[in-house]
Amino acid sequence: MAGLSLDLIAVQLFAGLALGAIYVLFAIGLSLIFGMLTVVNFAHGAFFMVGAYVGLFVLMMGGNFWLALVVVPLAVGIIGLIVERFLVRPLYGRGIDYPLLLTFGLSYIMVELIRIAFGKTGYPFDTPELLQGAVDIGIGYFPLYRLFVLGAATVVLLVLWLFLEKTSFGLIIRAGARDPQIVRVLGVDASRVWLVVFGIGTGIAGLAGVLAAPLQGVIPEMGSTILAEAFVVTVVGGMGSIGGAVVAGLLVGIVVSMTSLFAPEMAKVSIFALMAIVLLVRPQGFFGRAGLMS
Amino acid sequence: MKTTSSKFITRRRLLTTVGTGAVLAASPFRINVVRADEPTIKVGFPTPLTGPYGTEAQDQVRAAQVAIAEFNDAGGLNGRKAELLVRDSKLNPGEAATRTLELIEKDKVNFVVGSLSASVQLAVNNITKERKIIFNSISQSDEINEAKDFSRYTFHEALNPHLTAGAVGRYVFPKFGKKVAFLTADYAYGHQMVRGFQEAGKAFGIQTVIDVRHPLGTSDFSTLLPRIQALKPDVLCISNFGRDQQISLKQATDFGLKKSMKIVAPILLYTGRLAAGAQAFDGVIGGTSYYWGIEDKVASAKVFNDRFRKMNDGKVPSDYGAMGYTGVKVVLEGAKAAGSLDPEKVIPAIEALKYDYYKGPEYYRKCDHQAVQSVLIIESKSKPEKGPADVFNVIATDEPSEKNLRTCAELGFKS
Amino acid sequence: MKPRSDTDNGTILRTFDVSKTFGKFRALKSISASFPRGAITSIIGPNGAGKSTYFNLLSGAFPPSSGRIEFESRDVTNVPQHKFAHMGVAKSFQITNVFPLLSTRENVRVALQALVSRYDIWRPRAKLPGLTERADALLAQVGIWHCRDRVAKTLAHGEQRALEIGMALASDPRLLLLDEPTAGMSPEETRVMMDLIVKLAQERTVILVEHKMKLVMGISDRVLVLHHGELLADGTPSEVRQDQQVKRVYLGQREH
Amino acid sequence: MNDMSQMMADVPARSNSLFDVAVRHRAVLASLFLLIFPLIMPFKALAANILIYGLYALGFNLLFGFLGLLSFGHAALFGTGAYFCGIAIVHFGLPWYVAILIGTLGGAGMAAIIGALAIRTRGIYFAMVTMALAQCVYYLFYQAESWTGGENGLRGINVHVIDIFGLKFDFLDPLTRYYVIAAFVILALFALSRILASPFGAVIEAVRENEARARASGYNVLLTRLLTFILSGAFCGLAGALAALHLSIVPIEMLHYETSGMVVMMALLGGMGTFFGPFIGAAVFMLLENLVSLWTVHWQLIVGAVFVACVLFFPAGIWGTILRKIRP
Repeated sequence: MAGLSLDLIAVQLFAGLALGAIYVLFAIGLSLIFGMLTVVNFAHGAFFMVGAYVGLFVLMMGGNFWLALVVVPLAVGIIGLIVERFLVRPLYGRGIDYPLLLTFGLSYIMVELIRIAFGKTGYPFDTPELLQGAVDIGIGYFPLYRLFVLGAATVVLLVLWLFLEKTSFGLIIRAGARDPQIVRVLGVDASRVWLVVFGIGTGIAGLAGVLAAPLQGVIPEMGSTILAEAFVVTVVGGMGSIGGAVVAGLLVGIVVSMTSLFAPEMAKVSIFALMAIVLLVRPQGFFGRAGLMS
Repeated sequence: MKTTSSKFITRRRLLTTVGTGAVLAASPFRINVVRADEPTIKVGFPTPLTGPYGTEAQDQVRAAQVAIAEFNDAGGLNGRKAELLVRDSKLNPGEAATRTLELIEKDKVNFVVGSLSASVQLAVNNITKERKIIFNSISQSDEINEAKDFSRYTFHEALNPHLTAGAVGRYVFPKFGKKVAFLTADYAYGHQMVRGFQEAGKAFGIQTVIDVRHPLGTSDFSTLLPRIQALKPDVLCISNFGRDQQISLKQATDFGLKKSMKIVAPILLYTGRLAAGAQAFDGVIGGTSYYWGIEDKVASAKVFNDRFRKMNDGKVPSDYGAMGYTGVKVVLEGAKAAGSLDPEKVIPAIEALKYDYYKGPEYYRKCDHQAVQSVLIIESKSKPEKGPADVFNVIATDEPSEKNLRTCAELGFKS
Repeated sequence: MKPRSDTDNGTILRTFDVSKTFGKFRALKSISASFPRGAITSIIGPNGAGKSTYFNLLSGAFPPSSGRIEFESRDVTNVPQHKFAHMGVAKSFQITNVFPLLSTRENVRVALQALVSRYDIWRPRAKLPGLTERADALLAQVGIWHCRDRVAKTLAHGEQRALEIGMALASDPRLLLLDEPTAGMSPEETRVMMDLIVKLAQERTVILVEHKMKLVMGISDRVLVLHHGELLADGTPSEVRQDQQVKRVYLGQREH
Repeated sequence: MNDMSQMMADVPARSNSLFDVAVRHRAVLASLFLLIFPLIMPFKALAANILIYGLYALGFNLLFGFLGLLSFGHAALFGTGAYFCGIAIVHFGLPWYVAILIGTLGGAGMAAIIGALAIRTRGIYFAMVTMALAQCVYYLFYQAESWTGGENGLRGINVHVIDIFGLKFDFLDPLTRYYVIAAFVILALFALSRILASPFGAVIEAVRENEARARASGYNVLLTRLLTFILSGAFCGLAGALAALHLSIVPIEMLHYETSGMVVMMALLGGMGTFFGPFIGAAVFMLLENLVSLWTVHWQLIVGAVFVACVLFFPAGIWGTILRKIRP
């Protein structure tokens, strides 16, 4: 193999981690929603895409990237709230198939609405000037913006962790993830908890979308590729496990980067092979609860 | 921002529409209602209106309508007018094949023109050649020229990868160096582009340092680029298409690759450049079949551009779009020359055409019906100067010549 | 305690030192026992004694963590559940377990069919000879023939339990395992069920798990008492009644 | 899955109401309908496609509707059937009927492989494992370019004449082509109707209704699942083979996970666990797509909205809802 060096492998590993951070950021909302609501959100990719477009809209209206980072999760989260309240809620208690199918159809609608509003062609989304260019990270050059995304993902995870561990609402959510009955026993309006969780999950997806926009531009179809990857992350980590999503996301990033080095044409299928293998050996994923959803 | 929300129609209205069987004229891409008097000449036009190349497809339809209008304004074929029957192939070969069957079996079209993407064009070709209908393909692939897929009913107005990559290679390699790296979408189109570059490069003694093949539809190249960067090539040929091209160019820019190597793409897409922005494409050299900016030098381009602008609110045609024009024009002019719609008469007529419809002289090679034509070598501007459509500089023209194509024997034709 | 040294003819089922652990929890600790053919043996014990775990091992729902199980002198320790029906062992579940959307008769027909045709994808099932007649006979035997055309989930609780036993009888088992057959029943339903069990035991061996000690003393030939996963006592009802340890456990229970 | 199971007691019983007679002769009635079907469709090739996708959905429904297992990897079975049939003709020059058989067996064989690996998982995990394995199958066929044509798809499945017992039919004629395909679909309908009415059909039902009880009754649940998956694969493989013959090409998109998702939509739209539901779902789905896409390029909006409405308001699907209304 030409040009293999330790430095390159180190850069490659780092690139894998940075990529994994994006997977984690995207998959975490999926996992949260599944863990709490047992809703397999097939529209998660669409929320991601809408996030990028809302960011674009902020720029078009004369706002800047930093404003977009604030507006997007709020706006997408609110869309999420509406979706939960009016579309997903009537389906609770009807098994996992119906919410899954509903969100599947919903993703068609969201993508098409964006096409109608913004057209079929994609738009460029420039990297904010402050974060342009590549910097030397000791083992090689790496785009500054990717480092920023890595940092942003860490911050989001930290905030989410603090929210879940240190607030009383977070406690209810954690309890509910273990046993949905408990929430009712605690005398909390369960439907309000579901609503908020769905909002948070989709809000983070939207944030991931606007963070990904400077990496790849925006296009209505951008959510569909990453959705498959996020499912792999969620399933490998164990559906409903947030820690699992973090570990699995980073692992998937590294698997992709290592296959990219040795057999790049297999980069895409490698993650599905990983998922198949993990599930065959450990059907509930790394940190999933056995028997859930069976 | 383009808003087309007026097309949004409520569900009840849709049901009424379907119920009464009336097809509303809500979109320019509806079926034209057949006029009762004289049977028109029907040109079937399957194209991916939905999907990632929807913009190119719409442009193809617009350009094709220009050709239809010209033909009809000039009196048609002894007074018989032509009409375009547009069908959405959804960029899916199965859908394209079904739609082509509809066009042939139900609408009884005389010709089929169109397609975008190699797989769709080969699917349509397989249907048309079985049914002895002339098909003029306006999308790139090398297979369609080869004896296995070719038939005498098959024409190929578009460039092919061998020709495009060769032309770009002949321009780039002597100027920018011999160490060449490839980043290639892992499918036939990408492989053929690489083969085209390498064949052209032989004359210049190029050395391939690596050929990284990425899966089609990759949205992140960050794990593929460090390796290429470490190898320090003089030239990086990125052979992919559409969104893959936009993302890979954008991310190569982010990784700072442009500082140490010249980035080259066999085909630089006009719409791709608009979608990805100037920054990502800045300084990238590539080939194209057509760029509207040649109108200063090529008279036919000026005429075509003006007609197109007139019919489309002053917009200029894109590269792939423009081929919708020639693709349709060729079969109609062939019919006119033959004075008939009988394919057996139209085929020799098209084979005999020497035409200059929009970009300079062209003709079809006898053995594989490939349009022998020029390839424009373009470089992306760092920012538009004369309006938003001003995105490329034409820096060279690879003149039409059969010797730039693979020989008929190489394609499997027995002489 | 060692299993009694009956001849194999006299013993239908034996367990040798079977244990079961779930994670770190030891649900059963090294139980050895034998079950006499033709008798009614009851397994009793307070909540959490390991009765259900033991029952599940006996019926093959899952294998023991260690130890061995023999049915008619054949090692069945790791035989999968679905083969038990074919060996002549049938069971009913603790929680009602029927095919809810099928008719009562269809429930029994499906159970009967397991012995004659399982993988035939071609012949019409309506043409399998005698199934409907046998289903009706079984429904009559368990006293719910009058419900034959009703959808199973619309039956009363006691009727569903009876249906379950009817399904268990479909394989004409030599050994019938019943897990708390009277759970949740009214006194009247309980009496009917007990009569049924006694009647069924005339032709086959019955092992039943029961929470209510009083209920089984009258009908059982032998009683096993489990406590904290261990075998506390094993003998005739009167022997067990006299057992000091059993008294302590059960009296202790009552005091709480 | 209670909502779906409600209308599943779909077994022909011995009664003589009009409804029951119709149920008993459902395959015959369907066959009669298929004879006039192409005449009421916008065009023949669409009618044939509806048959093919209807059969694909039927095969999927055997697993999802009747056994209760949601697979997101059925494209692998459909696509394998198509490729095997196509490869038999293009690379081995075998006659069309042998190719159809090979395609059917290919679908069943692929189901056996995927099933053997996935059958132990359940619920959402089963859906995900089948999806992952189907992606691996996609990749396999994608890379085997010399056999499958890779991204370009397999071309040249050119059957011009269908020869049955000395009778020659022009396969390029749209109506003839439709009837040849319909003949196979009708055979499949009879086969499926028989399977559902067979003893094994009762086992499938029993396993769906109550796994533990089925096991205690002496049924091998895993084997039943695997066999049902393989049968499902055979139907989907046949559908794929017919698709290959119909369009004379096999696009790689047939193996794409969107093709897996589409069949779920079709089954749900029509009514899962009903005999005709998936067929009706396929017909409605494709007609809707066809009609709406003639009228606007934003057809996905309408299709998505109809689908969402269906999930919310008609969970039993179109046919399931109709059945509820007309069942005595």
